[in-house]
This record gives sequence, structure tokens and C-alpha cells, in this order.
Amino acid sequence: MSTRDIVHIALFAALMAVLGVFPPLMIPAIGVPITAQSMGPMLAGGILGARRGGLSMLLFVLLVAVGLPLLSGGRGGIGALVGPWSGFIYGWVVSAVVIGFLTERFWHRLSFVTAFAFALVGGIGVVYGIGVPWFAAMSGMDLGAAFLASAVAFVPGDLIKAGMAALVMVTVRQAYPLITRARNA
Amino acid sequence: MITLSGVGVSRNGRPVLSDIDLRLAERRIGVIGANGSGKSTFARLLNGLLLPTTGTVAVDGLDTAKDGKAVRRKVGFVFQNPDSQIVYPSVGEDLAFGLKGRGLSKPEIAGRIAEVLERQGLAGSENQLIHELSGGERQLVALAGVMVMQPDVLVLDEPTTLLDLSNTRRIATAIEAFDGQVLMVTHDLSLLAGFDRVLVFEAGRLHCDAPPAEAIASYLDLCR
Amino acid sequence: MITLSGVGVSRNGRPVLSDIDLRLAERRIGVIGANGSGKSTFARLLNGLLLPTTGTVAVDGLDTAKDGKAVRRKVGFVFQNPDSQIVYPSVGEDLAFGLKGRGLSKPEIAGRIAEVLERQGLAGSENQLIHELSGGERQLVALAGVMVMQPDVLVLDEPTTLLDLSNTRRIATAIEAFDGQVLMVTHDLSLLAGFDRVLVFEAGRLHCDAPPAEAIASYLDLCR
Amino acid sequence: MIAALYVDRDSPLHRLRPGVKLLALPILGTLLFTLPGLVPSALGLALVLALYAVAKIPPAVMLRQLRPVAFVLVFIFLAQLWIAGLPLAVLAVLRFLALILAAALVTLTTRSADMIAALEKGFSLFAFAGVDAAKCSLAISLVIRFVPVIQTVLSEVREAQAARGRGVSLFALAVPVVVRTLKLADEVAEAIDARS
Ligand SMILES: Nc1ncnc2c1ncn2[C@@H]1O[C@H](COP(=O)(O)OP(=O)(O)OP(=O)(O)O)[C@@H](O)[C@H]1O
Ligand SMILES: Nc1ncnc2c1ncn2[C@@H]1O[C@H](COP(=O)(O)OP(=O)(O)OP(=O)(O)O)[C@@H](O)[C@H]1O
Ligand SMILES: O=C(O)CCCC[C@@H]1SC[C@@H]2NC(=O)N[C@@H]21
Ligand SMILES: [Mg+2]
Ligand SMILES: [Mg+2]
Repeated sequence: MSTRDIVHIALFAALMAVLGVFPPLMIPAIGVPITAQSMGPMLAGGILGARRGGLSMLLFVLLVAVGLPLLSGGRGGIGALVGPWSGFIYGWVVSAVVIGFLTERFWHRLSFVTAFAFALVGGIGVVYGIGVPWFAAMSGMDLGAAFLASAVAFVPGDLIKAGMAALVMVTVRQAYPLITRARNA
Repeated sequence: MITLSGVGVSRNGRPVLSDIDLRLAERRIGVIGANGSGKSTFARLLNGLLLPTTGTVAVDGLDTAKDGKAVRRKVGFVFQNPDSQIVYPSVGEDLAFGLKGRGLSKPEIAGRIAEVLERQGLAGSENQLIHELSGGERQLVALAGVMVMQPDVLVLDEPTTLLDLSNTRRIATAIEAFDGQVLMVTHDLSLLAGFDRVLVFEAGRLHCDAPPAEAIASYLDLCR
Repeated sequence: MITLSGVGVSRNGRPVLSDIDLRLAERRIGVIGANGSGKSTFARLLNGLLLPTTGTVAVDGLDTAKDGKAVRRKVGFVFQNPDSQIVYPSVGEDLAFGLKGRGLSKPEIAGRIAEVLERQGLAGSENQLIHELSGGERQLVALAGVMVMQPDVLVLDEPTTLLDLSNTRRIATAIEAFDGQVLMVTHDLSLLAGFDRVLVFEAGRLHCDAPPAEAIASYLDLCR
Repeated sequence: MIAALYVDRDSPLHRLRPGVKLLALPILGTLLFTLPGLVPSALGLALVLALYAVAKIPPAVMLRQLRPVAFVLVFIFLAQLWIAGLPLAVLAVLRFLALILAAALVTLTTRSADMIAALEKGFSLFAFAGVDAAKCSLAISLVIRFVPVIQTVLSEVREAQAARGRGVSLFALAVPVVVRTLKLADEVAEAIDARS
């Protein structure tokens, strides 16, 4: 891995921390915030690609684990990583990999529509696919009910975030492309 | 005409600008001073990007604290780093960004853009990708993005630091050709030749307010 | 002594530097030229950050393409924007960054850092957080981070563009006090007073290579 | 900039090596979630509460750790009560209380810097798998360095957008912030190579 890769990975982990500063909207009934941070993995995957994108989210999770209050609302520490909804956070890592993989794969045909689709698959499909079963397993609750609860609470916001991330992905692809350059290098 | 009365600005409880009373009516006004003396803070006051902690700032009688939106239409702002200002990957799209909020028709927008690019020696570069431009050309695009909004006043915060001599001259020429009032913050004293008035800031206060030669002398004195 | 023989650099298939043959032995060498003329490309060649597409670059006989690591030990590099050079969040950690790779003991590292900070008027600022420093101080830290490695040659790419007059002088003084060879890219022609030799680049070629007065005259000529 | 969650006290728990605490945690978690019946979980929670006392963490700080999950715990309790009855509902809540409090205790009693040092040691154990510990620790420092840099860029860009006379849109903010910081990152990468 080149120095440049390391720096990019650190940059997007830091970007996650900055996204955490935007005030989260706590949903009192279930105790998970609607947060700008769920856009981070979409951007990381869509701009850096699978490997660097995934590692940047992993680095972010590690920094939360060592006790830096980088989750929205100034939360952090291991306690924040073993809660009933913490599966979402691990979902971020995997979703950056998935979005990155898809973006690299279809780099030359990337358009708003495909980018949006990738952001949905990774940012909603994968994230919920990990976060919700985690919740069901830890709480002993019914999987379907857990899905329904999080869908109602988060999907509207996540649709908007995916749209925004897709716009940024295709614009940055033109304005400062990283994925092809990395390949040619 | 821009007026500042009893203006002070505090940031994090620390005063960064104090006791500024000014009437700015000259066509070309320069702003100089040491790093951290308050130049950028002063410039940001002029179009309501920053509101004074005490006192009032008014542009043609409009208070920046009350009529922010109207003031920003009158006062265009150009930053040091063009990359903070540019949103879209191509020149044409980027210049259209500000105009779209103004309810102009498509041909009107295209016409205005073509005209501004022409004037800046960038004619026909609408489809050019900005990341392929040199630093100097990017700065010209950033300036064009502000010019295209046809402001009455142009405020520039160190717009030439990344540029070589001839690009600096291009910017200087573009600014010279601008009809309205210009306020420019700069460390490049040679840009102030031909200016009507120069303000020297020092530790958050107006240290000197005079024609260029005198003001520059007083600044050089400070640096000793 | 730095030698370039038959050096050319292409980027994306386009030549950005061609036919450079030089022997650089003077203590103070300036590099000037238009935006995009190839100055930064040239500077990056000197410590192997960039390898020539054709020809060879050698520092004291070491080929940058073969002995990159040894060359980088000899040649320190200071960038325009201190934020792109400072790696660690605090002054002390950042200055220790390069030294750690050198197998020095902790007290040796601390000693060297204290000494360099002292010399640059930043004594005792080891625990200072970088983001709380002013731009001028940050540039001094960036320079200190290179000086602490005790290079034989110092290459600087427009190190004073963000600075006011007195900070520019602080940097200039720090550079003057440096024992070894200095190569500085700059748009600020006044920094070249007292230099031994100035290279003027134009469109990827060496346009002029002369003492400051003559070189500057030729550059000003180009800009007309 | 980044305030730590660490609570500075002089206690055996604070002095314990971070690696030990980090290893104890998954063991406790596994025991909690595998041992059947109320008694082990109740004992587990009692043990964790005792450790808070040993670590001299004030009860108010301890309760603050539970605030983000308080509602969801009530929710889980009610749901379990409905589905599985009182004993299982109590069990689920006990397990969570014990696990989350224990995990928070590790964070409360360990400096981030020590944790990072332990982490870096951990990385070097994986050298055989191609993990470069030096690069990992460089990445960690860079994150901490970049946070204020991105914040500065963000506020500059926000101003520039406001000055261009359009309402602030997230898109107009995000693109220049990403492009500017990517450029900066590329320069940082070059500088690191030049300095090392
Ligand atoms: N967002 C902010 N929060 C707190 N303090 C600030 C902020 N912006 C500027 N300052 C402080 O206000 C003072 C004046 O800053 P300003 O940017 O106006 O200086 P300047 O004259 O433009 O300097 P330079 O030549 O370096 O651009 C400085 O001491 C600076 O640290
Ligand atoms: N990474 C790159 N990829 C492709 N082309 C590049 C790259 N870096 C520089 N160039 C091109 O090489 C040429 C020389 O660039 P260089 O940065 O050396 O100019 P410069 O003299 O330092 O200009 P400035 O005064 O603006 O810093 C330019 O035309 C530039 O577009
Ligand atoms: O901060 C945390 O503790 C984790 C929050 C997880 C939030 C999830 S991510 C997907 C979904 N969309 C949101 O806006 N919030 C949730
Ligand atoms: Mg300023
Ligand atoms: Mg350059």
C-alpha cells in the first residue's frame, strides 16, 4: 500500500469524524440517531474504491474503539460498539467495500443512476442487512419487526443521503478522479 | 458606498477587530497588514459573511445584519483559494451555478457566461474541465463566477497568491476593467499602484488610512 | 553538487520538462517562471520525489532513480502549503516524524528538536497543537521539520506565498542561516537578492540561467 | 478538538495494561451471552458495578454511559415481556447493562494514547499477514491531524458558497470540500515520502 493510499484512508476516516459533528437527530423510542455519518461509507466507497474505502471505515471504527468520541453526538468508546444497534457501524465498513467494488467495476459507465443504485445497495441494503439482524439477535426481537422499525425511521433520510452521495460521486469522478488513476499507476 | 460605524468583532470571546469607523466610497481600495491582523475578518464583514459583534455595517444603506441577501447580491467575494469556490467540474456549469438562483432564462445565462469568459480571455472554454486548468486559470474562473453575477462591489481576499507575474497581471487587468467598486486584501504591495486608498490593519485596529504611498510606508515601518 | 543530464519529464504523455542539462554547485539558487512552466516539476526531481522520464539526476554522485533513499536524506524539501507537509497533530511529534526512521535515541531526538525550535524562535513549543498556530508559524514548523533532519541541500517550493512581510522575512532569515545549499522556487522576486544564480523556466525549458539581476530582467521580459 | 472520554483517576483498573482489559471484555461478553439463567448475568452486572467502584468512577458518570441506550433497553424489556415473559425480559436487560457498562469502563479507565499504543502493538502481531504497524500508526495520527484541517476547509467553502449568492446546499458544500481535501491529501502523501 502506498503512502498515498494511507493518506486517503486517513482522510475519509477524518471526514467521518467531521460528519459526526453535524447535529444528529436522536430517535428516542429506539435510541439510534439519524446521522450524516451514514453518508460517509457511500462517499468513501464511491470515491476511494473498495480497498481504501473499506479500510478507511475500519480505521474509523478502530478510533471509536480506542475511546475517541467520534460518533455523532460525541459518543465513542467500546461501549458504543457493543450496543443493540451497533451492527450498523460494522455495516458501514462492509458497505464501503461493496459500494467501492461496484463503483470500480462500472467506473467507465458511472452515471448518477448507477451511482445512486450502488449507494442504495451498499448504504441501505448492506448496512441494514447487518445492523438489523444484529439488533434482532441481541435483543431477541422479531427480525421483521426490527426491519420495519428501522425502515420507517431511517429510509427516508438514507434515500436523500444516497442521492446526495451519488451526485457527489459522479461530480468528483469528473473533477478529481482517483479510481482510474490508481489503476493506471 | 459602504459604511462601518462603531464596528467590533469578537471570536471565541477574543476581540479580533475593534473600533472601526469608515466610509468607503473610493473606487479602488486596498487592505494590507500582518498575518492575523484582521484583514480577512474585515473583508468578510463587507458582504455579511460575518456580522459585527458591535456596531453596524451598511452597503448603500442596507444593513448587512438585516438585509444579508440583498447585500450579497450587491457585493461579490473572491477567495484566495479558487478550489473552495468552484462547485462544478466544468467552467460553464460552474459559472451557471450562481445565476440559476436568479430566475434567468437559459439563453440569458449562456449569453452572460460567454460575455464574461470573453472579457477574461477565456472565450469558448465553457466545456473545459476545471481540474485540467492551471492555478492561474482556475483563479480567473473563480473571479468570472463572481463577475457573472454583476455585483456593484467586488471584495477580493488575496486573489493572486498562487499566481505568477503574468497571471497576476491578468487578474489585475480583469479587476481594473471592472466598473464598480473594488476592495482588495493583498500581501503583494505592487498591486496597489493606481489605487485610491489603502487601509493598514494592525492587531485588529485600523493603523493607517491613506493613499497607497503613505500607507505602504507606514506598513513597512510596522514590519521593521 | 547536483547534476542533471539530458533530463526530460512527461506526464500523461505530454512533455512538461525537456532537455535540461545542469550542474548546480552554487550555495543559493533561485528558480522562477510562469505558472505551469515546470518549476515544481524541476524541484521534485531534485530529491527523487519524481523520477525523470529520460536522462539522469544525481546528487553528490547518487542517482535519484537508484539511490532514492540516500538522496532524500541529503535533500530536504519544503512545500508551499504547510498544511500539506505537517503530518502529526503537535509540533514535537511532527518534528520527531522523520528522525524516528533514523535510529536515534529518544534524548537525541528531543535534543535536536529543542535546538531547531530554539533557532527558529519557537523554543518550547513542542506540545503546541498545529491547528492552533497561525499560518506563518505553521510554515516555520514545516521548515523546522525539514531542518531537523540536517539535510545538505534544502529545496523550497514557494514557501512564503501565504505569509506577510515580516513572516516572509523570518523564513528568509531561517533560510539564510542554513549552512548547506539552497534551491528556492518563488514568485516573490525580492527574495532572490543575494542569491548566486537564478534559473528561469519557460514552457518546460530552461529559458535563462544567470545571476539574479540578469535572470529577473529576462523573466520580466517574458511576461510582457 | 477531540476531547477524550477518559476519566483520570488513580486506581488499579487505570493502571492495568490496556491489552488485558481489551482481552477481558470479549471473555465477559461471551460468558454473559452464553451462560443460561438469571444468576450468572446478575453476578456479572454486580461484578461490573463493583469494578466501577474500584475505578473510582462517580455513579453519575456511570449512568451517563447508559443514556444513549436507556430507551432501547426499556423497549427491549417491554418487547421481551410481551413475547417471552418476565424472566427473559430481565435477563436481556441485565446482559446489556453488564456488557455496555463493562465496555464503557475500559474506555473510561484507559487513555486513548495508551489504547492506540496497545493497538499498534497488536498490529505488529499481524506483520506476517502483511500488516505494517508503522503505516497503521501513521494513519491514526493523520486522522487526528486532518479533522481540524477538514473543519477549516469546510468553513472556508461554506463562506465561499454563501458569497456566491445561493442558499447553502449540501451538494455545493460537499464537492469542493472533497476536491480540496483530496488535493491536500495528495500533497501530504508527497511530503511524507519526501520526509521519510
Ligand atoms: N473562525 C475563527 N475563530 C476564531 N478566531 C478566528 C477565526 N478566524 C480568524 N480568527 C482570528 O482572528 C484574527 C484575525 O484573523 P484574520 O483571518 O482576519 O487575519 P488576516 O489579517 O486575514 O491574516 P492573514 O494575512 O494570515 O490572512 C486572528 O488572530 C485569527 O486567529
Ligand atoms: N500530476 C500531474 N499530472 C499531469 N500533469 C501535471 C501534473 N503535475 C503538473 N502537471 C503539468 O506539468 C506542467 C508543469 O507543472 P508545474 O507544477 O511544474 O508548474 P509550476 O512551474 O510549478 O507552476 P506554478 O507556478 O503554478 O506552481 C503543467 O502544465 C501541469 O499542468
Ligand atoms: O452512532 C451510532 O451509534 C450508530 C448509528 C447508526 C445509524 C444508522 S446507519 C443507517 C441508518 N441511517 C441513519 O441515519 N441512522 C441509521
Ligand atoms: Mg486573511
Ligand atoms: Mg509550482
